[in-house]
Amino acid sequence: MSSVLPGQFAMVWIPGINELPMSVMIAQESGKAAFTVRKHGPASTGLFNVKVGQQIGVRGPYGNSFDLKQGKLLLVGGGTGLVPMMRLLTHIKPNDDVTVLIGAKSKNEVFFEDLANNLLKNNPHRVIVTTDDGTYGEKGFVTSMVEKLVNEINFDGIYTCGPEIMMYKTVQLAHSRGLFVQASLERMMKCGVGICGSCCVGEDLVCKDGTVFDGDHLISNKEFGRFHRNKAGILENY
Amino acid sequence: MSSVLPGQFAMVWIPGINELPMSVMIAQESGKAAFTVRKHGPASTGLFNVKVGQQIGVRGPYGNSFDLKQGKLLLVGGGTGLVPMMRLLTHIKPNDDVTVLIGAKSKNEVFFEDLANNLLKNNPHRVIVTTDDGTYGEKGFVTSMVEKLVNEINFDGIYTCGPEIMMYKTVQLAHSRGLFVQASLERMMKCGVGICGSCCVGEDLVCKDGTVFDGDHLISNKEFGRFHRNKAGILENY
Amino acid sequence: MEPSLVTSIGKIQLERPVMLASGILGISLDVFNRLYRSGAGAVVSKSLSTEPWDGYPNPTIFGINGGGWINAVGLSNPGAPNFAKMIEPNKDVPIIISLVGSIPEDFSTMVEQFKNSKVIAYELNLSCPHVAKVGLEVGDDPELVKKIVSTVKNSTNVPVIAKVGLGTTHYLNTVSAAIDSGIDAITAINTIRAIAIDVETQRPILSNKFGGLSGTPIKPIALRCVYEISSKYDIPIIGCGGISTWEDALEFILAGASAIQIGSAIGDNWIHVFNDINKGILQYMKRKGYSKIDEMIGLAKKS
Amino acid sequence: MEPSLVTSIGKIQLERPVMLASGILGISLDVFNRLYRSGAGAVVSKSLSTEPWDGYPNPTIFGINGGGWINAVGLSNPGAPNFAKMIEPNKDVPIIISLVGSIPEDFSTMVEQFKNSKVIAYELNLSCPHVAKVGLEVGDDPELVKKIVSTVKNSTNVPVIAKVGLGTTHYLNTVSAAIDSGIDAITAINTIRAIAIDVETQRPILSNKFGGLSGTPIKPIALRCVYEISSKYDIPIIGCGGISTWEDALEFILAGASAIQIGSAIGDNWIHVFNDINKGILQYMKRKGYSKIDEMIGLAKKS
Ligand SMILES: Cc1cc2nc3c(=O)[nH]c(=O)nc-3n(C[C@H](O)[C@H](O)[C@H](O)COP(=O)(O)OP(=O)(O)OC[C@H]3O[C@@H](n4cnc5c(N)ncnc54)[C@H](O)[C@@H]3O)c2cc1C
Ligand SMILES: Cc1cc2nc3c(=O)[nH]c(=O)nc-3n(C[C@H](O)[C@H](O)[C@H](O)COP(=O)(O)OP(=O)(O)OC[C@H]3O[C@@H](n4cnc5c(N)ncnc54)[C@H](O)[C@@H]3O)c2cc1C
Ligand SMILES: Cc1cc2nc3c(=O)[nH]c(=O)nc-3n(C[C@H](O)[C@H](O)[C@H](O)COP(=O)(O)O)c2cc1C
Ligand SMILES: Cc1cc2nc3c(=O)[nH]c(=O)nc-3n(C[C@H](O)[C@H](O)[C@H](O)COP(=O)(O)O)c2cc1C
Ligand code: FES
Ligand code: FES
Repeated sequence: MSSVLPGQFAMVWIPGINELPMSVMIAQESGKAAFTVRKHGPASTGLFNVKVGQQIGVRGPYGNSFDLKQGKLLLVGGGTGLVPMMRLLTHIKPNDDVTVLIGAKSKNEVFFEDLANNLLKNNPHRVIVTTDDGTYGEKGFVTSMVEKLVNEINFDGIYTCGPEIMMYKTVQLAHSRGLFVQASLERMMKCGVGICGSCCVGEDLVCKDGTVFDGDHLISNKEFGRFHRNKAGILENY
Repeated sequence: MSSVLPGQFAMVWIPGINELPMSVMIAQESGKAAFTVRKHGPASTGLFNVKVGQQIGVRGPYGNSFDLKQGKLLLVGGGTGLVPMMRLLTHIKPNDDVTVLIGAKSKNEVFFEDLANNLLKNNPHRVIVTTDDGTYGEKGFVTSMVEKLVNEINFDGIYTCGPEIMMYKTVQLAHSRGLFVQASLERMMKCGVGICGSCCVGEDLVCKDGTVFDGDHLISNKEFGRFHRNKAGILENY
Repeated sequence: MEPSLVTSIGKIQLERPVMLASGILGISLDVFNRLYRSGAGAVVSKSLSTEPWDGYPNPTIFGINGGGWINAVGLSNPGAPNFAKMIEPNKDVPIIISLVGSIPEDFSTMVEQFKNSKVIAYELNLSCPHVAKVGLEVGDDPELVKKIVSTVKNSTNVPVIAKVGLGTTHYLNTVSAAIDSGIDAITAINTIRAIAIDVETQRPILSNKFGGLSGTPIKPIALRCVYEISSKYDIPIIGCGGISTWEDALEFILAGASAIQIGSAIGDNWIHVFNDINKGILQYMKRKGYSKIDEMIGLAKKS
Repeated sequence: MEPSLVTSIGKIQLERPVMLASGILGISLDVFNRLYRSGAGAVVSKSLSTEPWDGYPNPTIFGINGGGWINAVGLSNPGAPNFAKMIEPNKDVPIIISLVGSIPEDFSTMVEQFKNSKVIAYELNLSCPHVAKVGLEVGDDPELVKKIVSTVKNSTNVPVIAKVGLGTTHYLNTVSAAIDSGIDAITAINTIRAIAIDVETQRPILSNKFGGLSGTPIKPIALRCVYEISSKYDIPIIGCGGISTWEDALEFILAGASAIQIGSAIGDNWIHVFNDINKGILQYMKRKGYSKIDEMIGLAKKS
């Protein structure tokens, strides 16, 4: 798991509770991997409550990974979508000029800012945090900051992971300016390997064709940014 | 199949008829293999009657192979037991001094004499044929010739395949003189891979532990040279 | 002349004999289109119920080391009405709608809901091994099967297929009951009831404990069923279970199947499997001199 | 303290929980001795009939590409009298005699013939899927099973095991019939009816056409049966079917088996498989802190 590529995920089994798709987080110790879990519903809470020594099951890694360009890069992440962004940072080249945008609702939901700065310490870089309520960093939606940046800078590659609306706007902004952009999508996952179909977005299967898709491709996908499917497979609006 | 080792066998399926264990014969064309079949009961006759272009099934190779010594070698073969002996001849070293003993009942059952001479043309060698009825070569049982030879020559390795009584005597003669001897056994075979048990000789399974056994080992096997098992698994005398 | 892959399952005609099995990637019309483009002769929907079902919690699918899968998805599906609406725009794809239910009326209600959809056949799932009151619990009761099949046959002119599996009664009785009631074809087989236990945590892996075994492990059993059905009854058969290569597909055709379905192999080799199998069958036909699939159906029973 | 591998299957006590399954290398006492030395806790003989049987012509066994075997050996065996004579010298090996027949008297006659042999149990083969009038055709008839079990139980004090498999009726009815008639333990399962077809020659490969599937493919199904039996009945169970690693063995123990049998894995990994499994179980017990097999039996049902 320690050699997982950015964008790939694992299926994490919390015995007796559930099994969830999780991005694979970088770990301090080399040769190891980690997960970053956000306590949300019963399953993630179950994972959150796992005690040291208790066994969980991990299968994977599954899915494709980001196509990392060189030069001026922009990473846009929100929530646990920052996890693959952090892993991406471990793959950049020494001369890349990297901008990391971290979006959060509020101050207490901001994380990984220090980690990002640390991972980038040998690169020209800046880490910008936005909060919707302005309690930390720049005030406003992270996508307003994206708009501002793409108007100023001709990025060689833009990468995003996080809430779908954020990714949707980021892809639109980048794509309309002809910039290379990729997003890592999240959908309901059961098998993780292209059998069950629960992760479909239009004709794409996130677990198998993704999680990373090119902006070019996403722009023509009728479901991206608009719908996701629930456990029964019914389309729901975002 | 062309790289089969001497002593190994294949299971040959004659669709609609039977499947038989067969030693893998050398072929003129490199990269190919052949079978030499003796028309006997229904199955071998079925194989014999296979027409050019008709498909048969071959699985294997199975079993171990002869442990080929260097120096003065004696090969004792009878009937289709000569097949692994011919393959053995393709593995000898340039300086080996090789004696091939071919035993047959009668002149019309002698085969492979020319082939043996041909395979040995660059080695010091002799090919001796014996017939029980004296219609060709030396008159008498092949094992009398074995006795004569082991009394004269201190062979570095003796290899035998053919009728069990022939192998039994050859092993006894060689073993009692402290000579290294190996025999390739035949038994009723169904699976060829150590599942069904039909090929057992004492505690040994011919398909898996053999077909090749050391004389040392065989001498203490209560069934070798005495009994074989029929299709129902009942011990029968040779 | 290039051999033809066209095959007929009774009144159902397909351009190609390989179709998508029910429950595999089977909830979206866009995906159906994609699979059709990648070589599937038809696609079978996820089994639909009258109401949407969430299915079981994860883990719902477990990949066996060495081959095969065990799943207990729990028949999660958006429900027939939602699904019918979703496939309304369909023009091109030959879609077979799989239905699951407990009583005859469940099935006839759903058939009614698809009246205006382009559906080439219905497949009655009488064989899901891991959901109570539907699937095998229905298929194991030949009398109920008769009622369901008759009811559905009376509600539609579209061909109706019964999908059978190995349950607690003899599956051939289910086949026979379905035939007696006018079924148009049989799909054999569904997954086989199975379990997997994690030795570290000492518990069944799937949230439902029991699931259905699919993929390469069940191929020789599925093939046996096709051979048995075709030896005993004169009914078109769709072979399903562990098919992943063109040789597998041909084994089923030689055993008596008019067409085949692919499920788990997609998890193993992704959707290229459709075209790989189509190509393999075509090459075999050329080599052996066949011009139509029909010429090969059931040949292994002649020997 | 070193954990102990000793296990009890009801009244049958074994030094080690892994035994040889019936029909595998099972016709010679010398081989039994060898297998015992290489780690088997007991050996089960080939299923014996009242008379010697030649079995079917070859091909009788077919190895599946990717794992598993299909066999139709046809219960070839030297007959109970010959076999009884052969094992007379036995002193050391815990031998279980497997018996096959059509009527209760077949079984009681044979039991009589082993009166003077060192036999630790009889295993009634009620589940061979490829020979007419015996095996599954018997096991599928719970009334006949009752008669056979009662008859055998009346003829001997040695423990009697019933070996069940998946046939045309529900195997749990066979289990229940056997238990009602006083059976001491259940072995689950035998091979599963299957077929393999050669696409080149377009014919079934085995001379008997149908055979029984064994090896890794059937493990999840066999494990399910053990779990189902142990969940429903209070009877010692011997797990069998596709076991090839210590993890497999433990899955069966956790599902409720008191011991396990190994067949096909010997064809895959040779007879080292016994000791490999014994060692693996021991290490697991040490790591998890168990001292006896008994402590682990059925744990997976608690969750
Ligand atoms: C590729 C991928 C990577 C992810 N990486 C992370 C990560 O690194 N850290 C993290 O905390 N979370 C991650 N998630 C989200 C995570 O899988 C769960 O969705 C989230 O933890 C909420 O689960 P819950 O069951 O606790 O919430 P619930 O209250 O049970 O469900 C809330 C919502 O979570 C989503 N969800 C539930 N189950 C699944 C499922 N099996 N697959 C997908 N979505 C589901 C649904 O949208 C559901 O409506 C990732 C998801 C995907 C698809
Ligand atoms: C390792 C090995 C290598 C062999 N190599 C050759 C070879 O290169 N050429 C060749 O012609 N023959 C070879 N044989 C013998 C061959 O397998 C047949 O036994 C023989 O052809 C007679 O078969 P049949 O069925 O025609 O005769 P049948 O009249 O049917 O049987 C005669 C006798 O053949 C033996 N036999 C029959 N079936 C089998 C079987 N499945 N396994 C073993 N023995 C059997 C039995 O002793 C039987 O009593 C080999 C046998 C073995 C075990
Ligand atoms: C994840 C999964 C879900 C399935 N869902 C259904 C279903 O809804 N209805 C159905 O009839 N069969 C369902 N099946 C069974 C398949 O259609 C098929 O019969 C079975 O998997 C055997 O084929 P395979 O070995 O090619 O996968 C499902 C199988 C899998 C693996
Ligand atoms: C070649 C072969 C012969 C068998 N013969 C018998 C038999 O005589 N009696 C019996 O009860 N089971 C017989 N079996 C079934 C095995 O005992 C066992 O139940 C089955 O193979 C499943 O276990 P496995 O997967 O470990 O092989 C036979 C199996 C094989 C492969
Ligand atoms: S999660 Fe099953 S297909 Fe993607
Ligand atoms: S031929 Fe089956 S064990 Fe040797």
